[in-house]
Amino acid sequence: MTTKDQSLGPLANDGLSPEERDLFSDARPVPYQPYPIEVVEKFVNWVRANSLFMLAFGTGCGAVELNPLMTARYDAYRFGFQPRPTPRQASVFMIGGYASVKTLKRIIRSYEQMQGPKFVVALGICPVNGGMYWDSYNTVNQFDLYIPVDLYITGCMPRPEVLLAGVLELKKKIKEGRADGHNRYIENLDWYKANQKRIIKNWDMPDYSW
Amino acid sequence: MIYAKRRKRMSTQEHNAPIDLESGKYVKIWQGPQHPGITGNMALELVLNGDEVVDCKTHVGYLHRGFEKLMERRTFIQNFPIVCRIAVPEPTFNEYLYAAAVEELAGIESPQRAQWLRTLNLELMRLASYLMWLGGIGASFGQATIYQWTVTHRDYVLDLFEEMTGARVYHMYIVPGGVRAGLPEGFEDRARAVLDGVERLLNEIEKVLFKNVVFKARAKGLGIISKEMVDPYGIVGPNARAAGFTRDLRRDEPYLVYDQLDFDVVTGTESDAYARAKVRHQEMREGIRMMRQILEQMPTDGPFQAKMPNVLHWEVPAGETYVKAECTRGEYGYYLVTDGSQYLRRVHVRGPSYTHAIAVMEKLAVGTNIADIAGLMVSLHTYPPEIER
Amino acid sequence: MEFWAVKIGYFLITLGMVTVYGLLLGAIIARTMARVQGRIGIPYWQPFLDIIKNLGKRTAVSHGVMFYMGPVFRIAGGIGTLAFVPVIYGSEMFSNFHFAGDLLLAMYFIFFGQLGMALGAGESGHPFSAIGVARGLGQMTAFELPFVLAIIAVVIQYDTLSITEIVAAQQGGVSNWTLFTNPLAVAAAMLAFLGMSGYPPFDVFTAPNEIPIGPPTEYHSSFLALMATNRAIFASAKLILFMDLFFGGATGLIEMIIKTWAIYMVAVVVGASFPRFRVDQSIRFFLRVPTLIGIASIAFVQIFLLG
Amino acid sequence: MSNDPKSIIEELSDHYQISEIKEQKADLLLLKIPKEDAVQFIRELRDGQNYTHLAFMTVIDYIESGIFTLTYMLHNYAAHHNIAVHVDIDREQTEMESIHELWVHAATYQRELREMYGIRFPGSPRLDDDFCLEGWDEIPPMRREFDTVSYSRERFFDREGRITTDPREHMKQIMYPIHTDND
Repeated sequence: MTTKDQSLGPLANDGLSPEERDLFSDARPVPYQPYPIEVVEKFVNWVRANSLFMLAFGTGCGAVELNPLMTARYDAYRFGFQPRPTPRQASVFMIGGYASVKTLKRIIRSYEQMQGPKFVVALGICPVNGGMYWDSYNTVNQFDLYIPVDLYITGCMPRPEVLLAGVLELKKKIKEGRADGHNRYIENLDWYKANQKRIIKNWDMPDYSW
Repeated sequence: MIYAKRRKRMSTQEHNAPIDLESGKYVKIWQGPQHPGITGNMALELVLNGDEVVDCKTHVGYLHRGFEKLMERRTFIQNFPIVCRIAVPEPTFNEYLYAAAVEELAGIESPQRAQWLRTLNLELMRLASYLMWLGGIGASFGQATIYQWTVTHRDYVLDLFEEMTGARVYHMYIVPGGVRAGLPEGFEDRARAVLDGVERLLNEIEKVLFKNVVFKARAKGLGIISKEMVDPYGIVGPNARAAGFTRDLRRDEPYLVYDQLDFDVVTGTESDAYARAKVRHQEMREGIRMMRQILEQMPTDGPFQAKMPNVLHWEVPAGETYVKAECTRGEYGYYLVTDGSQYLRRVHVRGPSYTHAIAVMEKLAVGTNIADIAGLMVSLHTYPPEIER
Repeated sequence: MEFWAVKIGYFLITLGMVTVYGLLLGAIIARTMARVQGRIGIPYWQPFLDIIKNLGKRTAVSHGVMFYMGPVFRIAGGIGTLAFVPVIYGSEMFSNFHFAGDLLLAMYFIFFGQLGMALGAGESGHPFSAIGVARGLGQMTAFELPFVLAIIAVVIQYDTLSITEIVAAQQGGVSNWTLFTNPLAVAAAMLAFLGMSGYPPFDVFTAPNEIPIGPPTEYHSSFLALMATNRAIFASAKLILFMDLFFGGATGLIEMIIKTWAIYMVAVVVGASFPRFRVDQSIRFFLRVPTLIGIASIAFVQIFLLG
Repeated sequence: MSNDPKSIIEELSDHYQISEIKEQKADLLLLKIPKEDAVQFIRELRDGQNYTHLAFMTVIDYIESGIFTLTYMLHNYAAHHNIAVHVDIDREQTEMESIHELWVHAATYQRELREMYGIRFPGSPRLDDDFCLEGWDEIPPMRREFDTVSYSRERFFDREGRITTDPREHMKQIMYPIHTDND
């Protein structure tokens, strides 16, 4: 993998053993550069907003309301919102609720494997401030310390109508070009990584899962 | 037939030989936690020889919130809104069991009408949960249409919940001492309409899914639980009933008003994925029959809440108890220990998935085709949140 | 020289038309499926948006040259199939590069794309891709057999390897269609078509509940766009081939659209109401009934039509 | 052999040192058994008395008396009766005989107890594999001395603006504002 921005140097990949280190890329991710012509960028943003491939990760309770969202009652397919089973092809990451520390590790890996521009939507109150589990020893209280969240849909549970409203809100944000979590993540990669490593004690994966 | 025999012989051979991953003969793959073919948020670590699974390890804990710890530092009434969060698709059973256990320890008797309302609530929940499960088994065998139909109909059941309790998923309806509210006007008729709709859907599913040659070819003979396996593995509920055991807590140890209702305990004989699906399908019909009786016989007035002590200073006397109920997966239980203070000493939630998803799954997966793992997993009906709480 | 330039120009027009039609058909099919499930479904223009969006996504992962070549092979297979199948009978513009043995070449291209895809997906190193490829190739070899048998029956029946001549022989009324002159061959070929189209019960190679999406697991952004385009071209090319061989071809655009849509609906109706076979079951299925029907169709041709 | 639970216990009392027998309700009997005899006693209940179903096993932490009380909940399907077998073990010497040979799923419970309380069950399969936690380096979290609130504050940071009130004080403010002793 080639890297363009070498100013900060390659990633350390401290968590890997020396023989494993050769197997993984240590390149830094590069921020997304918009198209030079503004109209093109606007058009592409409009298309992006209307073709949302969702990667659903049922990390918690919130995932249970994704089922009604995709079926006859609410039918989010109408808005160009389709489930996609693999991170590589998805553009929206739906995180279904609270994340335990163990899940957070998987969330990070799944998120990094997605190809940019990508957007993160977190469901429920728990990702915002811990919700019901604010005092639990195993659930994360503030999601945006670890991955960049573009949209929170709060509630316990968020109803499908709210999810639908959230989808429309996300579309609006993408159209206006305000959903830039992907770039925030890359530009502040070291800060995010430090936060992640502080709570994930057995960090045995590459610093950026390409 | 010959093929099946040969496969069996092969799998026993493989099982006896130690699995050497370095030999290049095996592939190790992970199903989950981010995988559409897994129920909830858990992972299977599979070792494959060709298409056949030779070793399966389950990994749980992705949903661990430390509920039992959190409940130890909340007062009795503070616990009531959080218990339902333990199992997402079936919160009501948690509410009922917690309420029943606290009532037993505190010596509170809930009024008769509350018991009927609780039974109705539990049976509706069973219906909703089974509908989602039927969709799951359809989807895991590639029948997305069934999934769409059942999840839509589940939504109509959730509408009833919304009328009854004010919430779709987490109802927080069954409080210690009774229930939170009575039924709104005209609820019975709307409930009957929904039940009729679900019954029509079940007839259609009978035609589209259960009589389908492909579904039969896939599900018959998949994941057979032998009779000898049931007790050592602690298999309960529909999984045990499909193996021919007539064990149903609703009939064996009646709680609430189940002794006043007329219903049959459905059993199967084949004990494969198909039989398990069939048992659940039939149980939904029994559940609908039960709910029609409830709607008919339920007292329409009277108190729905017992006189409660001031919940802010509620001290439950020291003691311990174990209450259980038949949820959609089998015996669901709450074990409560109190020490006379305002807080619980210990609570343990016994979920049937605990054994179904770990010990049973690891046993049944060996020798199965990799394509059937998702179907097998769904056919056992497991919810990870109740394993790790 | 000028002749070839005109031909290529005509072909490009056909290609563009078929791509648009294939994408629209995909949306129509998705909406039909949604109707069965009680939904409204995706908008008609959704496939176009998906392709543009995927082209606008970035690629940061590489798995080697062969990985890049997979979708290219795939689309080459799609375009190649289309290039030798006359879309509309009697129209110079839409008859493509037809020649005396174009049927063989078209058949070759049908399988070429899938093999190329298998090589590319295998290179990605994802175990689910590898499983998907193994399943896909296994199933392909199985449905190839009844399909080829049906084609042999048709070739013997019309005594030609040229698709145009086969279409010509079916002109002059519905009763001349292969569907009615040789129903056994059509039955065998349509069963094979179910396997080709990738709907249940024969979609185990992309089964999302088992191996997230099979061979394309690692493909993303522009690769995915290329593959989506190919799916449209390839599906239309296959449909047109089936229409030419078995359903009397088409003499106008409207006729072509109606016929291909109707052929596709067979796969969709079956797909909406069936779960999926495991790969060993589907292979056994294809090697039993459809193969026997295929053999019977050749015997039928030999004994009743020629004998 | 009688099916009545009381007579079963009386019968078994000849061989085992059963104490603290309490009938909580018609279908639940609590009793305590010394640590050395426990597994043998459970085996006897399973094989001899038809208590073939292990509903669950768990631990109660009595930190003030320095013991862990293990609870095995056994069930008899024929008599529809539960027996909870309590076994006291020392809080410092946390080791207990494994029962994974009696019930397969007991191994999972023992894995959980090893992780959540630090109790060791020698011989139990996969005992040291992570169960729910990953990379946990504190004292086992379910022990009563582990403070989950301060741990959560330290590690996961409360979002600013979140207000936590003691419900009792809060309700006093709302319901009986006159009686607050502010003035």
